[in-house]
Amino acid sequence: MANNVDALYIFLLVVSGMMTVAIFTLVLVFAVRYRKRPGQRAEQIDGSHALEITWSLIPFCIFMVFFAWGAIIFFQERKPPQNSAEVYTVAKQWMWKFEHMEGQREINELHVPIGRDVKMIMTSQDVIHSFFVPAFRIKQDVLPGRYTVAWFHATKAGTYHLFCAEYCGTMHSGMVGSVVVMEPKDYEAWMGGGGNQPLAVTGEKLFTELGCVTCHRSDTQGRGPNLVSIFGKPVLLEDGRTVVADENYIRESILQPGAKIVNGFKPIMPTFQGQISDEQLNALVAYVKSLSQAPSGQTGGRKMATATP
Amino acid sequence: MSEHVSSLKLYIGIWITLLIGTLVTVLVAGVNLPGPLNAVVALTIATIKATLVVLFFMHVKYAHDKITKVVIVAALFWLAILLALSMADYTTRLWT
Amino acid sequence: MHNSPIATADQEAHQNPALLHHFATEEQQKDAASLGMWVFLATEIMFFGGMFCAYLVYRYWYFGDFGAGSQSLNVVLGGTNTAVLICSSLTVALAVRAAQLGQQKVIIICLILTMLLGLVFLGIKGVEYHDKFVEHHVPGPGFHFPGHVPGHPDIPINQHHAQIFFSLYFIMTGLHALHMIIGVGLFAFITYNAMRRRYGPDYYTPVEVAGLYWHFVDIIWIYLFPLLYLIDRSK
Amino acid sequence: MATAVLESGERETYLNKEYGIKSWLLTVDHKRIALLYLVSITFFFFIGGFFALLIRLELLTPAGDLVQADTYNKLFTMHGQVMVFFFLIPAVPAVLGNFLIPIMIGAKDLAFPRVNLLSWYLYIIGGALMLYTILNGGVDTGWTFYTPLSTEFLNTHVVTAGLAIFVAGFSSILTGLNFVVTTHRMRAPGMTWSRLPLFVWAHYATSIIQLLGTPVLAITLLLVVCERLFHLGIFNPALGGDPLLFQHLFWFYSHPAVYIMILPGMGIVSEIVCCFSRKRIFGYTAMALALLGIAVVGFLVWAHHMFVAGISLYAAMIFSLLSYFVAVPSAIKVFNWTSTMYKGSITYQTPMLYAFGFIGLFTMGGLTGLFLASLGIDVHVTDTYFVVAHFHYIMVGGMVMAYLGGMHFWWPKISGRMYPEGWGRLAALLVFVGFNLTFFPQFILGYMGMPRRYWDYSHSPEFQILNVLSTAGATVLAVGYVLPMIYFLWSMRYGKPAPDNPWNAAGLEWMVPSPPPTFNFEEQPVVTWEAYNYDEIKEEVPVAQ
Ligand code: HEA
Ligand code: HEA
Ligand code: HEC
Ligand code: CUA
Ligand SMILES: [Cu+2]
Repeated sequence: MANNVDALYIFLLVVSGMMTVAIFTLVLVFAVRYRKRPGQRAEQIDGSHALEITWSLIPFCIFMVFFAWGAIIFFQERKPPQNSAEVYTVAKQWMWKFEHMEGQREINELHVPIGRDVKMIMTSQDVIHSFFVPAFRIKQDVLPGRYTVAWFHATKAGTYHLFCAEYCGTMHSGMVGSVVVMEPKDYEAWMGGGGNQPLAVTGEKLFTELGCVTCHRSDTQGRGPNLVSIFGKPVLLEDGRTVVADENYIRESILQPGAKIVNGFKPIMPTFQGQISDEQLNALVAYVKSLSQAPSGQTGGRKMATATP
Repeated sequence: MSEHVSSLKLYIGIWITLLIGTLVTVLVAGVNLPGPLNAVVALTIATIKATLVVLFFMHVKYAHDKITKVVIVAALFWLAILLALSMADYTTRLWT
Repeated sequence: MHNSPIATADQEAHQNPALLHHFATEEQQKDAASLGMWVFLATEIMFFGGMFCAYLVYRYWYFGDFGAGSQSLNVVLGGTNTAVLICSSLTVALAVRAAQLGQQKVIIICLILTMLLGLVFLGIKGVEYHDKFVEHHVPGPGFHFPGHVPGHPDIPINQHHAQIFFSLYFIMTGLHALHMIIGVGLFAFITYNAMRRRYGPDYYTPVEVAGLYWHFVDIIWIYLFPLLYLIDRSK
Repeated sequence: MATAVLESGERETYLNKEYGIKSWLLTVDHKRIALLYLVSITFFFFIGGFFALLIRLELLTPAGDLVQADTYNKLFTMHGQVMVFFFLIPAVPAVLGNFLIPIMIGAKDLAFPRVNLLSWYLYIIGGALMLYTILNGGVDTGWTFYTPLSTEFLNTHVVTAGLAIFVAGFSSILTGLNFVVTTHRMRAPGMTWSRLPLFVWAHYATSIIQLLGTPVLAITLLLVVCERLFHLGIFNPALGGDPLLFQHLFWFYSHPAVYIMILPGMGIVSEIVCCFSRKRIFGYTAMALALLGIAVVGFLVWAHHMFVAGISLYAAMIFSLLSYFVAVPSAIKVFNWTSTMYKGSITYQTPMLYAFGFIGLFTMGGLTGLFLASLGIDVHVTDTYFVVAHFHYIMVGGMVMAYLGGMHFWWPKISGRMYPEGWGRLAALLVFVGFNLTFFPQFILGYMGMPRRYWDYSHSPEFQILNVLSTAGATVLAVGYVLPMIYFLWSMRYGKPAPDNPWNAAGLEWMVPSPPPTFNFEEQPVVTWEAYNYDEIKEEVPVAQ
C-alpha cells in the first residue's frame, strides 16, 4: 500500500510542482518584463475564449487522473482480502485494545507477522478515534456503535508508530502505541506465549452461556435461523430487502435484533444491548464468522497491496 | 412586488382547495397503499398546496421580475443538494 | 437605462414619508423589501432543511419506530391546526388585498383574525404538548414509550429510536411555533400601525412582507403535518 | 459638486460629520459600521493570533511542557473558532465589502442600513459570548464540535461556544442578505451586471453561500446544544443516533464556508491586479462566472472531510470527484490573474505585493487541496499537519494576504490618509517570509505522519526540527502583522492626506472624495463606462508612491 500511495503522491508533487513553477515564473517574468516604463502604456486585452477553454479543460483532465488513481488505491485499501488474519480492536479514551483470533490480548501494542494480510475490525467504547499507522499509509476512524475496518500487509520487520488521529479529548496525543512487525518465526514464538483461548472459542462458550444455542441450533429445527455459513452471504429480509451478512450486520443482529428480520422468522430474538461488553460482542461475532470459514489463518498473499514501511 | 389585486373569489377558491387537500391527505393516510406510495401521495398533496400558497397568496404568479422565482428555485435546489447527497451516503453504506 | 433598477437619475421630491433617504423611488424601496423577505425565506428553508435532513435519515433507518411514534400523535388536533393555519393564510392574503384597496377597517379586522387564528394554533399545540408530557413522551430521563411497531405486533418499540422521533418532533414543531410567535408579534406591530392608518394603496409593504413570512410558516406546517403525523397510519 | 462644508472650513465627511460614542454606536451609515467591524475583528484577530503563538510555543519542544493537555486543546479550539467565525468570515465582507459595495455600485447605502447595524450587534453579542466562554475557562471540542465528544464527554463550555457561533452566524446571514438585495436593487443607472467590479461579484457569490449555508450550521449547533442539555440521542450512537450525521450537517456549511473565506479575497486581488497593471481584467465574464461556479459547486463536495470517517465507499468516490470540479474555476481565476499582467504596465506598491503573495500562496494551498481530494492520499494525510498546512496556506497565505492588500489599497479612501509605503512593503515582505517559514515545514511534518491536535509528541522526537522552524516563522509572522496595525494607526494622525484617487484607479469608489461624505454621492451617478476602463484613465495624474 505504502508504495502505491507514495507513487501517487510523487506524481501529484511533480504535476503540481510543475504548475506552481509555471505560475510563479509567469508572474515573475510578467512583473519584470512589463514593469512600468515611462511613456509606455498597458496594452488592453479583453480575454480569449480559446484560452479560457484550454485552461479549463487541460487541468480538468489532469484532475481526473488524480481522482481515478486515488480512487483505485482507496478501493484496494478498503477491501480487505479474504482470509486475512483478523484483529478485533476496541478503542477507548485513551488506549487501544487488541484481540487476536488466537486469543492474545494486547494494549497499545500490536504484534503482527511479516507477509500476512491483517484486517482490523474496530469499534470504540466512547468517542470517535482514528487508527493511524503512518508507515503503512492507512487510517480509519473508529466509531462507537459500529464496526469499521482497515487492513494492511506488512513487509518489513520493525516497530512502527500507531497514532490516534481523530481528536478524542484530553489525552488524544497520548493515545499512541506501536505496531511491531515480526519475522514469522518470532511471531510464532510470541504467539506461543500464554495459553490463550482463540477468540472464536470464547465466542462459542458465550454462545452457550447466553442461551443463543437454544434458538440457533445447528440443525434447522431452531426457532432462529441456522447460523452456519451465513457470513459474507446475502440474507433475504422480511421486508424484501437483501443485505450482506458482514460484521456490522451480525453485530446489529445481536444488539438490535428487531432492526432487520430474516425472512421466514419471527422477531422473537431478545436484544443483548447493554448486557454484553464490546469484547464479548467481538467474540460472538468472531464465533459466528468462524462457522462460515475454512480453518483460518492462511495467508492471503496479494502482491499489489503491501505496506512497505 | 406587484400591484396586482386578486379577486376575492380566487382567494376563497384557493382557500377551499387547501382545506380539501388537507382532508384528502388525512383520508389517504388511512388507506394502505403499496410500498412508499403513502408517503409519495402525502408529499405530492403537500407540494401542490405549497405551490398554491406561493403562487396566489404570495403573489408569485404576478411577480413582474424573475428574481423571486429564482430565489425560490435556488432555495429548493440547495435543499435538494443537502438531502440528496447526504442520502447518497446513507443509502450506499451497506454496499460492498 | 439598461437593466438598472433605478429608472431615471433624478426623481421628484419624496411624496411618501415612508420613503427612506437612501432609496431613489418608492418602487425601489418596495422591491428591495420584498426581495429581502424572499431571500430571508430562502435561508429559512435551509434552516428547517437541516432538520428535514436529520428526519429523513432516521426515518429511513428506524421506519417502524417512527411509525409508532407518529401514530401516538393526535391527527385530529394536528389536522385542525393545519386547517387553522390555512384559514390564517387566507386572512393574511385578504389583509394585503384590503391594504391594496385602501379598506382601512378590513385590514385591521383581517389582521386581528390572523393573530387570533395564530393564537388558536399555538393553544392547540400547547394542548398536544401537554398530552405528550402527561404520557411521558417527552425525550429525557422520564421518556417511556411502550408498544410495538405498526404492523408487527411482536416487535417491541426501540426506546432510543422512538426518542429520536420525539426529539425531532419537538424541535421541529417547537421551532415552527417560535416562528408563529414571532409572526404574531409582527402582526401586532402592524395592526397598531394600521390603526394609525399608515397603510393604503400607496404604501403597504410591511403588511405584504409580513404576510410573506406568515405564508411561509404556513407552508412549513403543510409539510410538517404529513411528515410527523401521518407516517404509516394505515397499519 | 456642491460639497458640504463644516463650520471649521473642512469638507464634511462621514468621519467628521458627527462625533461622540452615540454617533458611532447608533449609526446606520455603512461606512461607519464597516469601521465598527474593523475594530472588532482586529481585536479578535489578535486574540486568535495570541492563541496561535501559544500553540507554536508549546510545540517548540516534543514534551508537553508549556501548558497542560487540556489547556492546549482549548488553545487550538478557540484559535480555530475565533479565527474562523470571528475573524476570517466577517473580515473582508463586513469591513471592506460593507464600506465599498454601495459606493462601487453607485448607491447611497446598503438596502437595509438598520439591518446592517443589527448584524454588527449580533456579531458583538456572539463575540461577547465567545469572550465569556474564553474567560470562563474555554472550550476544547476542536473548532469542528465533533459528536459524541462535544455532546457527552466534555465538561467545558460547549453550550456558550455553540451559541456564540450560532448568533454570529445570523450576523453573517444578515450581511449576505443585505449584499444580495443591494446588488439587485440599488445599482446606479447604467451599472449593469456586466459592469460590476469583480469585487462586487465576489461578494455576491459569497453572499449566496452565507445565505444558504449558514442556516444549516445554525440548526446543527442548536441540535448540539439541545443534545448536550437533554441527551436526545440525535448524534449519540449510544442512543441510536449517528455521529456522522453531525459531520454531514457541519461540513455542509463548513466546506462552503471556506469559500466564504476566499471568494472576497479573490475579488480584492482582481481589483488590485488590474489597478497596478493598468489593465482591464483578462476574461471578465469567465472571472465572474468562476466566482459563481465556486459558490455553487462548493456546496457539492462537503464529505471530502469525511473520507475516513466511515461513510460509504461510493459516497466517498462521488465527493472526491466533485471536489475536483471546484478546482476548475479556481484554476481559471489563477490563470486569468496571471494573464492580466501580460503586457501591462506594472508597479509594485504594497497592495500589489500582497496580491503577488496571494496568487502564489493560494495556488500552493489550492494544489495541496487537490492532494487531499484524492482519496488514496487523503487516507494517509487527513488529520495530520498536512491538512493544517493546506488550510493555513489558503486562509492565512491567501485570504489574510488579500485582506491586508485590500486594507492598504483602500486605506486612503477609508481614512483619508496615506500609509507609509516603505513600511508597508517591509511588512508585506515579513508576512510572506514568516508565513512560508511557519507553514511549509508543516506539509513535510504531515506527510511524515504527525497528527494534528497533538499536544505532546515526545514519542516521535524526529518531528522537532520542523516544528522549531515553524515556531520561528510564527514569530516573524507576528511582527509582520503587528507592523501594519501600528502604521495604520500612526497614519490616521500623521499620514499625508490622501487624494481622491491615489492609485489612479478605475471604479466609482475612486470618484468620490477621500474620505467619502455620508451619503457617498452628492448626485446620483450615472455609469457610462465598462469596469476597469484603464485605457480611458489619464496617466498624467501622479500616482502616489
Ligand atoms: C479558505 C479556505 C479553503 C479553501 C479555498 C480550500 C480549498 C480547497 N480545499 Fe480545503 N480545507 C480548508 C480550507 C480551504 N480549502 C480547511 C479549513 C480545511 C480543514 C478543516 C478541518 O478539518 O479543520 C480543509 C480541508 C480540506 C480537505 C479535507 C482534508 C482532511 O481533513 O482530510 C480537502 C479534501 O478534499 C480539501 C480540499 C480542498 C480543495 C480541492 C480545494 C479547492 O477549492 C482548491 C482549488 C484551487 C486550486 C486547485 C489552485 C489553483 C489551480 C491551478 C493553478 C490549476 C492548475 C493545476 C493543475 C493543472 C494541477 N480541503
Ligand atoms: C482564519 C483562520 C486562521 C488563521 C488566520 C490562523 C493563523 C495561524 N494559525 Fe491556525 N488554525 C485555524 C485557522 C487559522 N489559523 C484553524 C481553523 C485551525 C484548526 C483548529 C482545530 O484543530 O480545531 C488552526 C490550527 C492551527 C494549528 C494546529 C494546532 C493543532 O492541530 O494542534 C497551528 C499550529 O501551528 C496553527 C498556527 C497558526 C499560526 C502560527 C497562525 C498565524 O498566522 C497567526 C499570526 C498572528 C499573530 C501571531 C498575531 C500577532 C499578535 C500578537 C503578537 C499580539 C498577541 C497579544 C495580544 C493578544 C495582545 N493553527
Ligand atoms: C429467543 C430465540 C433467540 C435467541 C436466544 C437468540 N436468537 Fe438470534 N435470532 C433469532 C431469530 C428468530 C432470528 C431471525 C429473526 C431476526 O433476524 O431477528 C435470529 C437472528 C440472528 C442472527 C442473524 C441471522 C441471519 O441468518 O441473518 C444472528 C447473527 C443471531 N441471531 C445471533 C444470535 C446470538 C449471537 C445470540 C446470543 C447472544 C442469539 N442470536 C440469541 C432467535 C434467537
Ligand atoms: Cu483517540 Cu484521539
Ligand atoms: Cu472542504
